[in-house]
Amino acid sequence: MSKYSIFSLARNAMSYHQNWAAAWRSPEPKQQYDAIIIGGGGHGLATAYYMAKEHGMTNIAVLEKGWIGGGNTGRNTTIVRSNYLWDESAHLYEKSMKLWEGLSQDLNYNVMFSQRGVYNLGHTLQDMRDIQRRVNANRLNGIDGHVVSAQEIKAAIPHINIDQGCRYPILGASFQPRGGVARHDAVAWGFARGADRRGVDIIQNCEVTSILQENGMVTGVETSRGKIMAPKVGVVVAGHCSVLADMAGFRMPIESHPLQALVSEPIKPILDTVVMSNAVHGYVSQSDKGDLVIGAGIDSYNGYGQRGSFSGIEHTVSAIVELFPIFSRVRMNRQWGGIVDTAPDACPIIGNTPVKGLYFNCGWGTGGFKATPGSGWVFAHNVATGEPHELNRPFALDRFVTGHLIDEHGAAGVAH
Amino acid sequence: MPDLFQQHSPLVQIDFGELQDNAPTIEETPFLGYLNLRGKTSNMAFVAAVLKVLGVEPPTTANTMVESGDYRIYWLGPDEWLVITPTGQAGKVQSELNAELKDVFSSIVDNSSGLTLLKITGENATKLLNRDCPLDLHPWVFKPGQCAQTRFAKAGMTIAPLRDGSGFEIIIRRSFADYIGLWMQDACVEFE
Amino acid sequence: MSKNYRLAEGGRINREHTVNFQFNGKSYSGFAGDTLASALLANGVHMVGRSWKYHRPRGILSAGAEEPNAIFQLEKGKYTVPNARGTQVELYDNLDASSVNCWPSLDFDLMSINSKFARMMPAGFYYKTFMWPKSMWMKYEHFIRKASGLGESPRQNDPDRYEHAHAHCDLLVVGGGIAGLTAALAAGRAGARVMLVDEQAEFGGLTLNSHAQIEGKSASQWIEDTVAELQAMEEVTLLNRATAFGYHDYNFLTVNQRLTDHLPLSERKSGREKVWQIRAHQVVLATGAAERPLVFANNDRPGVMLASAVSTYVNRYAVKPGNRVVIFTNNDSAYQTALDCKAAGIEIAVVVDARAQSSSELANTVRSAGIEVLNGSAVVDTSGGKHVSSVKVMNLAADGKSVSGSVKNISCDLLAVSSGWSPVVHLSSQSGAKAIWNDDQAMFLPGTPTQAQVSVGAANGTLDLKNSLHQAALAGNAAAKACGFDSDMAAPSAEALASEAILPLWQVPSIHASGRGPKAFVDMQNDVGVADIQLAAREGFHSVEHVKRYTAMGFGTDQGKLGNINGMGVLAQTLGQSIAETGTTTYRPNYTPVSFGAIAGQNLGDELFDPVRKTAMHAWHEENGAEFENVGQWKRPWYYPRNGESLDEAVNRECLATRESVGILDASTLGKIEVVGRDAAKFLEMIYTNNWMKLEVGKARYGFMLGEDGMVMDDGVTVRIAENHFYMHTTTGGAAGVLAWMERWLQTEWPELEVFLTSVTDHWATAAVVGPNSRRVVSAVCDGIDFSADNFKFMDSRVGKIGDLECRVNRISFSGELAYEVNVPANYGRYMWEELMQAGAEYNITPYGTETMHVLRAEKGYVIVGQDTDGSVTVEDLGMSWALSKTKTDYIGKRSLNRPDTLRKDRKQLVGLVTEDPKTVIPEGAQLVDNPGAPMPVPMAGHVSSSYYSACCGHSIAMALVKGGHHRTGETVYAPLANDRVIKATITDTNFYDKEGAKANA
Amino acid sequence: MLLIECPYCGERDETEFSYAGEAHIARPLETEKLNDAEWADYLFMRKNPKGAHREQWLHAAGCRRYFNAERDTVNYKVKSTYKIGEQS
Repeated sequence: MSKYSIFSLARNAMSYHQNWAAAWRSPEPKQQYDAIIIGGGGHGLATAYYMAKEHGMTNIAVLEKGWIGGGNTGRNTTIVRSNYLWDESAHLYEKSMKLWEGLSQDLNYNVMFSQRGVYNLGHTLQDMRDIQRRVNANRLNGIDGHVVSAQEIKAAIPHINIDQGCRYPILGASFQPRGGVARHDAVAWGFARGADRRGVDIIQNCEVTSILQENGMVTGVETSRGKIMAPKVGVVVAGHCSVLADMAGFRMPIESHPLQALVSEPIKPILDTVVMSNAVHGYVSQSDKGDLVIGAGIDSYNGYGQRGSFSGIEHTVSAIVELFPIFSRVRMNRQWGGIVDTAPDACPIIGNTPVKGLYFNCGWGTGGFKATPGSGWVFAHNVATGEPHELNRPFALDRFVTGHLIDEHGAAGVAH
Repeated sequence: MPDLFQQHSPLVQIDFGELQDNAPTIEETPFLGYLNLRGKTSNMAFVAAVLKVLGVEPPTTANTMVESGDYRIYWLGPDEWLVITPTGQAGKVQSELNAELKDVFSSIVDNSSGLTLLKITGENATKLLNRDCPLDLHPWVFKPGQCAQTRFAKAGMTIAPLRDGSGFEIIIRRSFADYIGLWMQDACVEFE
Repeated sequence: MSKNYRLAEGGRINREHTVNFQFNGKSYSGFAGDTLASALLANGVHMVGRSWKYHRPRGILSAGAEEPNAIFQLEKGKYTVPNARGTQVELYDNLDASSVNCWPSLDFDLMSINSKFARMMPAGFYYKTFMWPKSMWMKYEHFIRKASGLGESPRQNDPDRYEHAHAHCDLLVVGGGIAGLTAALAAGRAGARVMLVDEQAEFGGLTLNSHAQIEGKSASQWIEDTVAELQAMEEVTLLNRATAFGYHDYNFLTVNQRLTDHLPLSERKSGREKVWQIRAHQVVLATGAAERPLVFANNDRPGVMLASAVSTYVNRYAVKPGNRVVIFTNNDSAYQTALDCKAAGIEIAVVVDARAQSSSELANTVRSAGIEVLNGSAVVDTSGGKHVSSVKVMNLAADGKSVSGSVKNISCDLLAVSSGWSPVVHLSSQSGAKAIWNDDQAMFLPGTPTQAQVSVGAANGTLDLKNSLHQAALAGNAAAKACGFDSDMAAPSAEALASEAILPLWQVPSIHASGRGPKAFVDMQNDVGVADIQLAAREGFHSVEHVKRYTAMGFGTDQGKLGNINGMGVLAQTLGQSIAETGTTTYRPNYTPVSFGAIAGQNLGDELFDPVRKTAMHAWHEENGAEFENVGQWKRPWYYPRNGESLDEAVNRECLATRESVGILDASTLGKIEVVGRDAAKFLEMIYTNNWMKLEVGKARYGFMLGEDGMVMDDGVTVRIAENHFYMHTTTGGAAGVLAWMERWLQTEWPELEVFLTSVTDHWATAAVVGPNSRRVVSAVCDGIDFSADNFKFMDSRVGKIGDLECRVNRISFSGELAYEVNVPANYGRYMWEELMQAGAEYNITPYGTETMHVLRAEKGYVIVGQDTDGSVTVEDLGMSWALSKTKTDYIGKRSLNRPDTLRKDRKQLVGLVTEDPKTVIPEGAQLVDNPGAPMPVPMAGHVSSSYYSACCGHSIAMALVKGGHHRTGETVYAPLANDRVIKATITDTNFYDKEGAKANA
Repeated sequence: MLLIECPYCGERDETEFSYAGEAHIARPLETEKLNDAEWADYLFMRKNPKGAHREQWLHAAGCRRYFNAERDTVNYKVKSTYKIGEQS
């Protein structure tokens, strides 16, 4: 398979692009693998990639019930940041950030990771206390970031409304310069291509219908394309993790909710950074295509329908127009929804399960995209070695028994 | 009772006097008495006591109201009612109910300062309310004698059609009154 | 050349009313009733924009919502609107439109150089390059971004306002063409509540162009009569310029009505748009169908237009889109365009029909009108610079897979194309009915409804008038019946028209090898060509969703209305599968784009974005210069600056005045809940961590509420008013949540408990009178209470009178001072407040706000839930385990306190901090470390939750949550701040002032 | 946008309600006798099914009653609603 570069592009242009190889093969599933990853989203593909790259496991398959990247990977608002409050989260997301910073080169696939900075706005005095607390913690954890005033925000984002007379005036923000956005589909495709190059079988349209076990140990899976055996099975299915856990015979502290997002029509560049606001429930950036990409809050009810309620859209759009009154005449083009799996402490669950050889990586809630490489990296370690990496050890399922929750609710709120 | 003029309605800062020509009329009826009444209608003693004091049994049909003399009783829930009395009479009615219900599982709480009432009348009353109330207010489905608790914009309200079909009365919370008033004033720009 | 293209007569324009407008700085004129597109065409302007990627010249392609090319920036300054579809913009006086995405001008666009490098820019090329050197990506991206996007966002605030409306109806009809009108008529005549919405200014849809007869009259007359009849019905609401843009669950549809955009700027007032949220018992979708273009080399040249659009411009707007037309079709409908053109005096070069033969009545009529028809042929390419000047025609094999024979060059200035029709199944699909591919008709048809809805007419794939009317009448009758109305309207009569089968033709075979030759476009707005789809398939992107995402097909402002079906056809052909197997991408709202302002509606600004809750004393605070703080939805006085004082100066003054004499705080915002019933105390025993059974009547007690996870959730003082009657205070922000929480336990877990809860937050106005002179002030105002220290002790509650007004006075303190909270019904709140102010005047009574409140309580080490706690803090962490009952076997959250993690000794625990330099105030949110010089990551010991300068103590004070802090008194910690500042502090207990509590108990 | 039938007030718009999670999770009677895992099960573990789900709602802007609903989490259709203490 040829390497992507300006030269290969030029070379292929000469042959009218007739000779590009497929980015990944479409193999028939084998009967037996060393490991199976269920879920062909960004996290699952990254897991397979790093298992092959870091742990030399190449006889593995990624099973995807639909098309790769078709779940939350392709439905999120693509924000990447690592400025989390609690140490455990900060270390994990910062690992991810460092991987993001070399990801295009590592994958030889331009995932368009754009470090244009992320602002998390504060609208109340308590917001500002929380921002100070988080930024101070970030700096001590070696994560970039600083607190900026409303005037500094205005200088960087000329069109934002910092009128102190408005309902929830912007009092300040945290700013993480290394934060930004990436092209979500490309992340899935890049990891898929990278994994495929290393021998991983990516099998689409292959739905797992049961998890096979013997004596408390996993032995394989039954799928819509037949039985596939493996001594190790990693489950990375985001919103559907409770469904897979049910197949395996245990419950998760997870609820799946609709999370909506929307885009405007494409417009010329007007917003060069990422703006997030927990208090007024909205976040916005502008894609390289020109759309304003806007995220809403999660709907309160459990839902697998990949759609939410209009009232949520209404509320989020009000918040965006409140923050950026000039966008009032810009038009909303399209909305959609994902299924986010949320744990009680708004933190992921990564690690071993009651079934030996069966590993889960889920509960990323609204914050999964930014973790994609880091999540895959630690989970690859966990699946390959059977033991959690230090970075994901705190995110074990048993924290719900001991009470050692990592409470990112205060720091993360609804918006990621 | 202190002088009435020492009272301030929650809408003291809002003037509905100069709305657009085609806007509905919005009028506050301030300072009525409001009692939140709780009890179990399965308990005959409760029903009897209410009947004795208010002259009528509490309505058991959801989302209906009854009138009895100067009193009106709104159904708020299966064991909850709102008793509206004329100005200054809530305390008296509360005492009478308390006396009758002394040994009966019940609760009578004075909320007279916590609520106020607006009458919204005129051709565009429904239009104004449906600007941000999701309830179907059409006279086929929402008739005099009915009432409902619902929302207006981001605040709650209790609403009932007026007997004469001229519009609605809504009962809103004091701390949200200003917000609702301003919202309605702003919405009335449509009716020029 | 102006007006050259306006027909002398006909059309639905008002020739009495000339409308002047500007396009790209040049003045033109049209007529009332024109769209911007029709007016431009009437002036001979075809090329209106450049394509997104290659900056190729693009012309007006359609006459409706599906338009991908004719995208304009309307107006300038605060009224500007990006990406307006010229085909839907009604012309108004002085309209100012300009092209998007070309610089410096439409005619001479520098970026059109991209076209030269097109070969280097196949689908997804950016994923393959721009990776080296790594640091350059942000620069590359800068240029990529500059090239992206269409129009410009306004740079000024929107001068317009927007409205919302909720509506309910028995039947909602979407689409006001003849099918929609018929359905509405049937239900309306039956007496049902009907709403009919249509996106155009005039009802009638495409039939407005038609010469057909309905019920023996001209279609337009029938439409006029029907609309008039509907308008006269009391229970029928017709909304024009109203687009149903979303179909949600439970027959909830969102409709965007444009109220003023058709008016000159000077005449616009009031609301610009209204978003309707409609709940309908039944829905009839009569959304029509959109014609598809054909895909062949250089099919994007200005002058190429949908055949139906040509008919629309000719018939409805009396505009000739060209003087000599070639019609290229694979189905019957474009033959009507031939007749329309002929009637309008447009020369018809030829009808090119992909089908080997065409012998329908319509086709024969065309032939007998002397129009040449070339069967079994296809247009394979177009020529011309910025406008089509000729087309190349070749023979097409019967299966449509290859072309052969000689190339005929046919000159023309208009190419009308038709690849068949696509029912507008968007709303039906959004409602949950999965669209189903029909091979015979070569179209996606609405799927089986999952809600009470039905599609009729063209939206249902029924392209002929008679059957459409029949379906619509049936649907209207059925909807009315389902709502309890008797309805049996006969369908309006019309003549049936037989048509011949379509020859599906997703791409005209290229005479060039794959990937070579001129581009043949599928998605005109996103410059997606056949080669791009083929490349995607070759690279393994087989799912239609992958192809969409890889090529950007269907991502534009038109959401692929024109191109997607062709694209799916090309993909299916490339992969050797059927279109049914290929499937569609998902249809999602919005059908057409909707202004953000319209979705926000009135819910904006300082007063209406979110409720502003105000206390009964709010006006007094405003009159007395208070600055306000948002606490939840409440506005609370923050501080009362005098004579230009800063926050710190005002707070120091307020603190000292309170501690030295007396201060007054509006405490009305605290949540207040009456807890009544035989089991009230028993219930509180479960809700609170401490004991309540033995609390005496007339006494108050402070309590903590925990979540079931054991963490502090809320706190407050509760008074026992009578044996079975408690009066509970919650935090200001927690009030609603606490009530719902308690109701949940009562209603779902312990319904046997005899307890009623009633919120009285709004009923009571509360003034906290605080300080050594507070007793004097309250005794001067409140009668009937013995305020002596022995008879009215700390945590006692009494009822008294202010004049004739009953008041409740609680001796509770959140400041460590002698303090009384005076409660009266809120209608008298201001009266009480002024009485207290008057009585306090001689003691310099000082109103203070939340900031002083915070300082005073911090001086005493009192916590604020939500500031000193964050959902991960237990009562024990706060050092307040005295508030945890040792005797109760259970209360909410108790079990969680015995989990391994909550038993850890090194949990973060609340301590006091005193800085080395007494003047230095540690910023709230500072992190604390034991060794500020430690390497990254620096282990953190805790963080500062509250921190102030205490004027009363004469030094700064702080509270912090520190790991194992309860055992670290006297130790030193450091707060490393930004810009390398480090503050050194000593751990203390949290009580900084009047440690013995003498003042509160005075 | 859901339309939910409050068992007391009838069909109302979703915005009048607030969601209150999985239904029929009884609070254990003698909490002190539960081991940590059993307590965690009550506190945190949820069925979260794809399909039929029994859940609680509060008619927050209406009659303030909690009630149960059986709702499909995929198509969002509320099959039935019933009062607390009743069976669906």
